[in-house]
Amino acid sequence: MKERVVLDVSRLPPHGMGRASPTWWGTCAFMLIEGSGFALAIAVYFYLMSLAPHWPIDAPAPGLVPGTTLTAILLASVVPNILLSRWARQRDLRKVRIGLIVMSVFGAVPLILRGFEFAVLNIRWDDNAYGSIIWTMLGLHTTHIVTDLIDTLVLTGLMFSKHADNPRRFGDVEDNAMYWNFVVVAWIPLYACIYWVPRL
Amino acid sequence: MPWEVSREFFDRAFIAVAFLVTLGAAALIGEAREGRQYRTDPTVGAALDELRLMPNGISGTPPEIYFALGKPYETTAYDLSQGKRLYSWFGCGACHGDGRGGRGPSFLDGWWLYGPEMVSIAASIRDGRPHGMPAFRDKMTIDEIWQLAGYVQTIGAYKAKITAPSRNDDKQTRPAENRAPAAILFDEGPVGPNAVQEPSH
Amino acid sequence: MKAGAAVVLFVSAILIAGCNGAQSALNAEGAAAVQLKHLIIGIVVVCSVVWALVMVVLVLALLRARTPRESPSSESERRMGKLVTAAVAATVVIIAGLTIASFYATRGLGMSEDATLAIKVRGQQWWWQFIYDDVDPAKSFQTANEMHIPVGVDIRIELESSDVIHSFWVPSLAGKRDLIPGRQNVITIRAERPGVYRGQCAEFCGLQHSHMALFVIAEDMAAYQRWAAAQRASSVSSADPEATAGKALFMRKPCAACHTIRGTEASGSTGPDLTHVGSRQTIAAGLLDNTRGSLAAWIADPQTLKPGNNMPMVPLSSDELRQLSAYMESLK
Amino acid sequence: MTNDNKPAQPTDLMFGDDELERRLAQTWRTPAGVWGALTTVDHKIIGRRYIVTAFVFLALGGLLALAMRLQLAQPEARFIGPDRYNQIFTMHGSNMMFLFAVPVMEAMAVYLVPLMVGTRNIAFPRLNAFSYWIYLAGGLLLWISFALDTAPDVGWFAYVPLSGPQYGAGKRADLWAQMITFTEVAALAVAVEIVVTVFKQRAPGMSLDRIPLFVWSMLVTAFLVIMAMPAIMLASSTLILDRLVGTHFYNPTEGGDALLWQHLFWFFGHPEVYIIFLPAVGMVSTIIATFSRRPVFGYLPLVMALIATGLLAFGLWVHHMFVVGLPKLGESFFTASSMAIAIPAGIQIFCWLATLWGGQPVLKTPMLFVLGFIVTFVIGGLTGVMVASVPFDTQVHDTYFVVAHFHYVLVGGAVFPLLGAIYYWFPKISGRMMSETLGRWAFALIFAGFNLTFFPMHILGLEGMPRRIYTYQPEMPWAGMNMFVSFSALILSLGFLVFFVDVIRSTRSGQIAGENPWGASTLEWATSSPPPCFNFRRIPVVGARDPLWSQPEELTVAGGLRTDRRELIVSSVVEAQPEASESSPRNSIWPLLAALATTVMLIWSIFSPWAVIWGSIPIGITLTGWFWPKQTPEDES
Repeated sequence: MKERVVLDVSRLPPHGMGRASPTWWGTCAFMLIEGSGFALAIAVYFYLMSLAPHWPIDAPAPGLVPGTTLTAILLASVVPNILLSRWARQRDLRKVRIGLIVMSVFGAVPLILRGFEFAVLNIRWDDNAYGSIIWTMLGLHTTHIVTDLIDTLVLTGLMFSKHADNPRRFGDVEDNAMYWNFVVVAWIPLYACIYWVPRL
Repeated sequence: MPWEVSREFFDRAFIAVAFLVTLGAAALIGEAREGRQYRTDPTVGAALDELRLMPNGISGTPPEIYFALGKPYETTAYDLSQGKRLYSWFGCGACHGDGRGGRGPSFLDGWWLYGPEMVSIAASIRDGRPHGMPAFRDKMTIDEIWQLAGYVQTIGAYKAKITAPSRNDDKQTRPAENRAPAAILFDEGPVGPNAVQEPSH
Repeated sequence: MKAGAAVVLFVSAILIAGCNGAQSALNAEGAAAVQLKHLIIGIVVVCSVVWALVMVVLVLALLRARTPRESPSSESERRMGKLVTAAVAATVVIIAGLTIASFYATRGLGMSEDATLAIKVRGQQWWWQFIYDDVDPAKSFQTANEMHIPVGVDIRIELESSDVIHSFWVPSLAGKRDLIPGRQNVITIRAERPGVYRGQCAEFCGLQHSHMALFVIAEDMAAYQRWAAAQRASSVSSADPEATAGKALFMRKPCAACHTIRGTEASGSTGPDLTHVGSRQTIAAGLLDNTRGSLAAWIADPQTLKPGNNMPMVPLSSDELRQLSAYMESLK
Repeated sequence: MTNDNKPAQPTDLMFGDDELERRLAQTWRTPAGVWGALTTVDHKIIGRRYIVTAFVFLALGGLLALAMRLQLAQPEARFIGPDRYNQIFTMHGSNMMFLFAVPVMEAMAVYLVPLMVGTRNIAFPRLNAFSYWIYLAGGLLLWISFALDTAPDVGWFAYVPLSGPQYGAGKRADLWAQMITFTEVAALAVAVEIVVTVFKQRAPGMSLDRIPLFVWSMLVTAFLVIMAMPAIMLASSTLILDRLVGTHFYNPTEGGDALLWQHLFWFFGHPEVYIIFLPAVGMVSTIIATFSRRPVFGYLPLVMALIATGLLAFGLWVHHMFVVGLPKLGESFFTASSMAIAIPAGIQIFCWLATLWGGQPVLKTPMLFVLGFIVTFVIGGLTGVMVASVPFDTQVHDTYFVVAHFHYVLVGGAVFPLLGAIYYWFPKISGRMMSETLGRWAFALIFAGFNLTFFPMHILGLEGMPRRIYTYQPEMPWAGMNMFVSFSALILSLGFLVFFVDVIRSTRSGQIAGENPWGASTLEWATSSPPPCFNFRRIPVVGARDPLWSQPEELTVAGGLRTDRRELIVSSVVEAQPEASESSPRNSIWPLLAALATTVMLIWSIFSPWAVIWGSIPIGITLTGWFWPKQTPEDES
């Protein structure tokens, strides 16, 4: 077919940032998928609760200390996370490197606390349905912390490598930061369900 | 581009990998495969009844037919799960509880009064044992006895067979057979009484 | 047009099917089933008309005369727009109508509170256990795969399952309802006319889902009372020597470990209660007619007749078979 | 942000057409040989693969159906025993839903959507490759298990407790559940790609109201996949947990519930139907417009109907549970919503009829299948209205009436349009036409065979024949009709045979198709058939809803994309204004390696929970390798 050039795109930036980047939209889509997953897990939790004569089933409510500490840390981590995202937008490599190291720590500490969380649930996954669902919720969220931690570590490595100074890397850092915010936000309702609903 | 240099190598590598993966999957599934025999031919049944025990009734050799069949009663998921149903249908729990014993000995403490071999267990069920183990000769058919024996042996196994039954839809009292309860409970020390061992004839 | 013919076939088939016998939603003999039949025919007719109209429009759209290369003019588009809107409006009206109709039908099928008789149905792989409980436990009895009910009164059916999900369905009497482990469902059935109504498990329940039939025998109150009285009684041991030998055999062999025969030491609970097995029309959940021959065949080799069911093949000589089946038959 | 050394780089403005094609081919090509085949990320190659694989599974599933018909032809037949029969109908259902219907629709999108929106490759091409390998692995898993006589035997919706730890002996149910995970991962990946491709990679000027209807339908479908599939993944994972590590989700005596499974399954299972049907709606709208020689009537209502269907799809899962004994009020609500879904369906049918009415219908094979679709799908829709009524459903639920109903919806509603779509797009995909003669034969046989096979099942159902029975007794009045159905099934399969013969024949010796053999209006017809690896020499600029009709003789295009790296235009979501000239990844082996690692982990985890930990390490490694920068021009910015 005969072609007529009516538009010159040669002056467009060679890489879309933020909402102009497909990766950003891809990350959102995956957060939507996992968000639905979390929502369904919570729905299952309340469904089982609605069937049970008393809740929690044959167990004291989980111990508050590790879970609450972890929640506090996760919330606190949002601050450096947002800063990191801003630095990435400004392409400030030095600050971004620092920020990534900080975020790696903020990713690793919750994992340690998570171990203690499982310890004070006061019930095993195979004791009854209540145990099964809270172990599953906690496990589900743990996998998200792990994946994002690994992502952060890889990015940190990248930022200290020769590939560092490239807008794409900074874009990846922004997306990773956005995903971490999702991990934190997703935790809040889970925390409420696991630790406070049994105390109602 | 580097890969073009050694295309044949990659081609061979690919074929090999694809082959191995498929094979691996087949092997894994084959492992889990369970032949299902619903009907035991009368002659086979008769042959299965030929237990040869040591004079003291402890251990012995199963009939050849048992090996000819490929030891189904201790390997196939279907027979093991049937065994589990028989365990509750014939009230074994009344004395042996969930396997940890009660009036009767435990299957989970690593201590087999008459040895852990299928043939001894089958003999115990079929002919009964001193100190209150009744004979089920007239209550079950021989293939049922083998199925039950296979299951009983599985409860006490320290390494779970992948064909071992999962939990039942009732109260959870101990981990199910596919999680090697014996191994888990062993750490908690033996449970239930160990009757004195003595020859049955 | 093939499907057009098919619809005619469909509607006519419904009217024909109405006449033929066992286990059909269109052979309604129960209060609920009759209502449902009317609803079904009503909806089917409405839908067939809708379908026919759509087909007419389709054919016209294809065949209508066209001025060659007439281009879609704006006013013809507007006319079509109006028509489409009208059609959608019509759809909404029809849908609303059908919804309301089915609401009323559901209301009509409500639980009746004043049921004369309550029967507990337990689904088992792969047979039906019917428990007629009575305040006086001595008067309680149970039967298998065959339920007798008095005609013209509401019967409360309590549905429970002891293994997997089954579904209780006697189309001639009422719609189906599931039996779910850990739950109890209740439906009310009411037979308007005496008769034998066949039902079948309607939820896939494993190997022998296909052979899990039941029979509801509706008879007038007097006959029902007689039947119930007979069922309450313990088993009668007949004088026939063969049957007597069979009885001894039954107690000696594995049979007694799974089956109960009230009045004997046989008290197993895994298999159906056989106290009055001789009085039933079929055996093995509707698999075979209850004759001495089929009893012998069933006992001789249940795994060939109904592969995977829970009754083992007990090795028996032909004499023993004859005696056992004689005994079974004698348990009227 | 402007880039000053930009003019230094070669762009498509610098070359004549031939030189440009040579350079683009150099940049975008997939090398020959197995290595090329394993590393390609070309959406056309992967889409073609996906389609072919899905049709292979269709053929296999069809053979299973014939086996069942053979067994059911006579009462108490002994051709297949209950154990094998249960495996066969479970395989048939799972295979058709998870390995054929959903993948084939997404596969058509993988091939067509990038062409229809005028871009050079799908978004996240490597994820696309990964998705195919995972899907293939899941299919192999299921069929190998069937070959080994250890296939799932619990029905395609695997109700607990039958599929649960106590009654589902062996690994059969676990294999089913894990096959689900495979196919859902694949489906979710494609859904994400489609959403992003449609949102961000549309040709300049293709604003939301100019998107082709097929693309719209796939967009809605992709969102349905994203919202619905997590439910089934949660369900199958909890089932495996119950069976493997003794959780109690479905154990009533420990606070679990058997109905929880049904809620989770159908919360996915009902949208599933629309995940299969909506793409068909898009196909019909496309084909009917082309062969009526006019734009489809009521573009906006059709788009609205798509979206409305998508939303309603989540409000009616309970109509699969009308006989489990739920509160009356709930049942009434779900009756209403299930009935309401008929309204958008009605809008679609009426708009298509209007298009035919106002157009110049040309009865080529694709159009025949569309007409067949209208005839059968309306029946399926109306029987759907019937089963949406609770009281009606209590008589027909789990009977052959329902079997007939969903085959009318799925085969009549989705497979007919799909076959039409194959006849329609085959010239684009292969560069050759399919035979009109064989096409008409295939249509006649399939249409007749289908209706003769499935229509009588309505009556069988009303006469009380339950589904999923491996045999029935001679005294039941079903034998004659079953025999008739079994014979009709032969006609139907003969029709499919003709279709497959036609496809194979035409790929070799079909007559050469030009760029646009049907005189269609959408962008995929603006490039050669089959399209080059770079899809379009220059990215089209769209000024109308039917670009090739509004300006038939010349194509307005955008210039200035680089030729030395894989580059495409990223545009804004609503107006499709160019935002960036983004790069698109090169071929890579990592997706295959990642898929293999994932496969090992998923299969291993049927046998041991520790697989989830140890098996994840290789996955992590392969993913790192996947995303680690390779210093190619694609990495520049």
